[in-house]
Amino acid sequence: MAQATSPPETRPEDEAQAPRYSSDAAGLGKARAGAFAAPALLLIAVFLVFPALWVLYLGLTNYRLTGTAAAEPQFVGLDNLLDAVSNPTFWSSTWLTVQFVLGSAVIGQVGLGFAIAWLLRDRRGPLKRVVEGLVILAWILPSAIVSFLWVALLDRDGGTLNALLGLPGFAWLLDHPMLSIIVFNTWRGTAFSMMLYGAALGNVPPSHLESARLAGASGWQQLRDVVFPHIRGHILTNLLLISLWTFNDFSPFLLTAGGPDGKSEVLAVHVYKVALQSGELGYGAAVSTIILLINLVVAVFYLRLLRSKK
Amino acid sequence: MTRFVLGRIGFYTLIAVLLAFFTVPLLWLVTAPFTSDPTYEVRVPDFTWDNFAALLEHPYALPSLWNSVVLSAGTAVLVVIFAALAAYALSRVRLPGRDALLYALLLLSSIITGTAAMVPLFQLAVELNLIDSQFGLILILTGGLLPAAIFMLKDFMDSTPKSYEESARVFGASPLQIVRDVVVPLVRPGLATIAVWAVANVWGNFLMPYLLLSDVEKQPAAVITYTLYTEGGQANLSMLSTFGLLYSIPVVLMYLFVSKKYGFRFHGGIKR
Amino acid sequence: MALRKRSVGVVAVIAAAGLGLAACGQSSSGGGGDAIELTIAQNAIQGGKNEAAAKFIADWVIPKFQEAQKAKGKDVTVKFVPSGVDDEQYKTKLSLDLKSGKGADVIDIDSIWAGEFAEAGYIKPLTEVAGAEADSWDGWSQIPEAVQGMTEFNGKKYALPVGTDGRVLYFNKTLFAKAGLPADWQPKSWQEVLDAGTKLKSSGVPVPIQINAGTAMGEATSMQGVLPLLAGAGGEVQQDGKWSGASQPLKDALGLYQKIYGGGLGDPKLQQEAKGRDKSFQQFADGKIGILMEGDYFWRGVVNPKTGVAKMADRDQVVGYAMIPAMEPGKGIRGQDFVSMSGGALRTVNPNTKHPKEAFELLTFMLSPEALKEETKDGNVRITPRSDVNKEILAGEPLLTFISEKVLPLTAYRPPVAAYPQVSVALQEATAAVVGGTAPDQVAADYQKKLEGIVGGAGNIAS
Amino acid sequence: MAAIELRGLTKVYPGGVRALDALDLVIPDGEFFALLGPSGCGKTTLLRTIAGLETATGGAVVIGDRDVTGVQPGARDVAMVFQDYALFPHMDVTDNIAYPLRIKKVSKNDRRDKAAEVGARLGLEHLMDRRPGQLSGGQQQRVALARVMATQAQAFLFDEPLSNLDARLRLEARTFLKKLQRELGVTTVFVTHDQAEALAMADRMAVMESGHIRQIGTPAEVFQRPANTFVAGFIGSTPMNLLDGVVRGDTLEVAGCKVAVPAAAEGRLSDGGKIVYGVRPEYMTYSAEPADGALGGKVSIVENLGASHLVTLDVNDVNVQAVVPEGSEPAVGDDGYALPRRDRALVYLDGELV
Repeated sequence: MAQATSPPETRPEDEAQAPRYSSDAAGLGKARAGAFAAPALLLIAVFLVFPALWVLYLGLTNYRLTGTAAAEPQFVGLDNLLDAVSNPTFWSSTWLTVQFVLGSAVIGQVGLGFAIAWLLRDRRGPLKRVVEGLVILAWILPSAIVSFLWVALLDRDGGTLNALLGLPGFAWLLDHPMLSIIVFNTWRGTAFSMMLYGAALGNVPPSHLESARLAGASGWQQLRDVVFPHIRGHILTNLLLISLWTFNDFSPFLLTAGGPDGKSEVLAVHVYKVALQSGELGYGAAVSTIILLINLVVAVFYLRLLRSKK
Repeated sequence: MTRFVLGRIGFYTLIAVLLAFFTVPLLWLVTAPFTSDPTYEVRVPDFTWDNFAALLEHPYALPSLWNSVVLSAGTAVLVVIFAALAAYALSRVRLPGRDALLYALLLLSSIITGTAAMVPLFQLAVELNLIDSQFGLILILTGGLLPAAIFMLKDFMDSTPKSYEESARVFGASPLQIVRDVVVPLVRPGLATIAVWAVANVWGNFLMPYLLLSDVEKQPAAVITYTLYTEGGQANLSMLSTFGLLYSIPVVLMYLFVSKKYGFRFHGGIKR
Repeated sequence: MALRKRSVGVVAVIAAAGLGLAACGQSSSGGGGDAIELTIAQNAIQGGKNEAAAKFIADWVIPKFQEAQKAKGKDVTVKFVPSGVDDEQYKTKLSLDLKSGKGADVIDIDSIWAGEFAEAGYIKPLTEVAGAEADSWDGWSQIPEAVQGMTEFNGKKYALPVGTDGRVLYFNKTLFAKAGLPADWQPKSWQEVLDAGTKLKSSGVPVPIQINAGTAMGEATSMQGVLPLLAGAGGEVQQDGKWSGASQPLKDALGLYQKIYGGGLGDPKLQQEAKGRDKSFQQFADGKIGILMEGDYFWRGVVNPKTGVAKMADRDQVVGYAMIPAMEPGKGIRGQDFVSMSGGALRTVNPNTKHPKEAFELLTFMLSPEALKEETKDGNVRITPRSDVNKEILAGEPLLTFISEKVLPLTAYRPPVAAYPQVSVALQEATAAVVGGTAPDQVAADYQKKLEGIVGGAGNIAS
Repeated sequence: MAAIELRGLTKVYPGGVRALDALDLVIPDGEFFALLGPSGCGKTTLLRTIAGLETATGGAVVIGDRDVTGVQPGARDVAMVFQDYALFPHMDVTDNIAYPLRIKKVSKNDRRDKAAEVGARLGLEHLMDRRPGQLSGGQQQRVALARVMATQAQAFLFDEPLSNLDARLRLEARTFLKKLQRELGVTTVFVTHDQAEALAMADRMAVMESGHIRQIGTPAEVFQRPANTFVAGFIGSTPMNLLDGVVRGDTLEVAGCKVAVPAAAEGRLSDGGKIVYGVRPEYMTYSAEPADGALGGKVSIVENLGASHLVTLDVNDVNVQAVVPEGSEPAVGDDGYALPRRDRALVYLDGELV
């Protein structure tokens, strides 16, 4: 009976998630879990939460990079927000952003990424490595370089695409700016979805797929009935992150500079122009706040969508 | 049988289209550096090394690549370690409001990577005396990347069977031992993915390094890339393409190394 | 890892507070004997943007200045802080540095930023920072009034001018010959420019006239496009503190755009491309553009047979240049027959510096005739602010002499105020709309509406 | 080696689910003890509480002479085999077996020697360099066993150790496991939902239902004399006949027939009382001829059990089953009579054995 008294941390409050198993498999306990999370949370608090709240505050001022408003910024309340929503440029930017996110993130990156992961799921060997390697290359190359690649590809006169298609003089970036940046961003970001779905598909028990195949399920039915239920969580994570990043992606600026005439000025580019080029930091921060709110709505929408089917 | 053949044909057609889609834009990067006076047109290069020779004489180009390595490796290491610990704790111990907290942090992280955050981040760095310090920049970049990293890693952690840890626990392993011996190896592909993701993010980041590092000798390649323009803002394509190629090689090597060593997948095999 | 090496940091904030009180700068901060470290920041970098300037500082200014100071018994080390980024990014960085009481001791800025920096308190009048020497500098006498004007805001000098430039019409003599136009072409009105364009067009020149338009070219549209045209029609963006709205000169300027791009004399697509200006250079070099409105940088840096980005081996024979005519003779600003726009860089002393006197000495040192001559030798010729130097160094440079002697006397400058960048964007948008087919009157009205939002209401706009 | 004792062990999950309700249980040293019950009965919770993976809400767990209720799992000196074996996929067989020793800071060489020794004992010599993913289910199970053996713990806990094996392998593993446990003599608790497994392997067993132990005993006791109708219905590869009946003097009326009161219940029933009459199909004597005290009816189904047949009789609309040896099976539609063995028939009053 040497250890009749128990050490305090061995009796954590019941943390069981499901009634059957405690989720705290390693016996971490709240105190130690806190210690594990502390470094990350501390960094986040100092370098993320604090400045982010500061940005939200800036959105309520008329702060500018230079000029009198830089010396003595004034609190203007919701004026910036109201200015934004009464500005047609802002609304066209928002609409373009929605197209951009839907086209390049949800359909482009998620769709293509899943398709590649699915096509290559049972493959080994050089073909898979080459395809995956190229897709990932597009993702890890620095955007400063990538923008040049795409200008070279889509250029009106010497562009590779026009040379291949035999369409000299076709101005992709001018006549189809949104299509261009959507395809560009699909090219750029597919790797992340591909990797995530590749890992997720590895988790789908082969036996489930086999039984579906035996039951005569078509490819699509297999996906719908076996694969999607298994990777629903991954889909949620992926959609959430990809949409969030795409909303804030500023790299279309490098390709079209928001042009021609604002026809590809997505919100992130709008903020860049407003904040960096015009120095209107207060207004830029307010638009950032609006982007945050839109992202919030999108996140809630995804959560609802994927939870309701559970 | 015909269905099978058609399927094969369809498969290889798709793969061919994909390969073309992902290869064609890269052509410029592999031809322009070897061309004497590159334009935006992809041409058969005349295989000159002059552009590389010119780059070697550039006083900041090669050192800046090293700075990029330092910044991205430092950030990736911090992100992976801190995110792994936090994601593990959050995955295994249910704290009230955990999910809401994660979502909120994720949303805030999007603000901090935007242009509008540069003033707060700059002034914060000034206050904390982190201006012109690579370490300070690493901390700031890490803070911005952590929420998404935790979010992704938590997914990986959630999907590892808990019996591994319970098993180790019954054998007497401490929580840290469990993390080291069991959890980390199990989610290693996830960690590798996060590391590559973090590196890719930092590797291309221009604005923050430029604003926070004044000393050109500390600035990463992304900043130096932006200097390869003329007084009037015209791109120096021979330098840019050449530097772009060199700038791309380290990340490609890193990817090859990581994917060979760790793969980007979960260990399969154990049926559950 | 590396911590800050420079001592210009928190200490400088305190020093700055002290300086604010010592209004006339009699304080003896940085007295003799102590080691003094000065830093100098420019948007220039070796191996990249403005390389020559960066090299000049590293190879000549720093050693010579240190030597000169040593001769005076002062131990001064100078360090160069290079940059090589877009002007907006450089400006952002400077603003953040200056706002936080940091930054190099000597900084280069675009003359157009002077007003907004002054308003924000980022820079201070030179006499406040460096003392009375700033006014008594002997170089001022060599700097033309107009160029001095760039350094002033609310009547006070905030900086020394580093250089200036001017815009002209370039034309391709080979194409002109084919179209039956003279090699010494000098149009006297817009109509003559259009006529030349028409002739070029019928002789098969793909792009007869390129006058920058649209937002993609950014400030290049304003400086090499709408602003010279506005001046040619007798207008200015801002006059006596009031902004010009949908004025007749603006409508005239936009009307010319309409004639060029609506009449097939220009390439509207090129104006929209993100890299359209680069392309216009390339096309001019390739003999596809007849007439191009550009600054002297085009001559020095673009078609320069040795170092240009779009080299023309036969530049001196093929490229002609002419002054930009007013709409009609005498219709330009100040009743001029010809017009131009000029910008330029300024160099000033950071109000946060610990060593304002030495910093100012460095400023004047770099603008001494010897320094300017040294800087502009070996093919780096540019128009310096000093007439005495210009006479000497521009001798072998026909275009720069042309600009210095013919163009600068009639040039105009942009208003150096914080709202200007946004006004400029609005002007660019206006040109884009005209090129896109909207009627100039309508565009001018839209511009006025936008202007009201930018400058704070109709009260700030001259009718 | 040590005995395991549970005193009033209670586990209540947040939300009020009472997984274990004041359980008392003693498992003597060296015993092979089975926890049997349908899913959700609390058997796995009980095992995990013994292991320390779940914290008891009340009561005590004593292993040997040590109260380990509040002790961390790793300090309880027990070893556990999980249902999915929990073999570390990133370690080869040797490292998996040696992992517990690594935690105990045994030197690398000693670890490898021990792993090789235990592995050899379980016939794993040629698999020591493989990873779990490259092993068959049976091999994985043996590695998991080897790993607990290497710990030399006081007690082994097996959570459904055979459920991931296919049927054939399961029988082999059953024999193997029982033999191994005999040889090692380590107190072993194993959880199963398969009553045949429990009957075949256990020295003693506990049948659980919703957090309670419904019966403890040797397999023979539990099979022959289930303490209540729940156990009676749960144990046995063919379910026991549990027929509603009424006491009529010194006989019972069941399904409209008169049957004798079982020997054990004689004199303990009151006239007119409602009872449940239980008899296993194996303990029925079938004949085509009427017999006194037999349940008679029409044959409705005949199922082949291999060496015997299971005959279902429709006795006044009540199904009664009897096992008939091969060769004498009736045809569907025949009249048939099933006579319960009096010494094996049971009577349940209010669900409890009389």
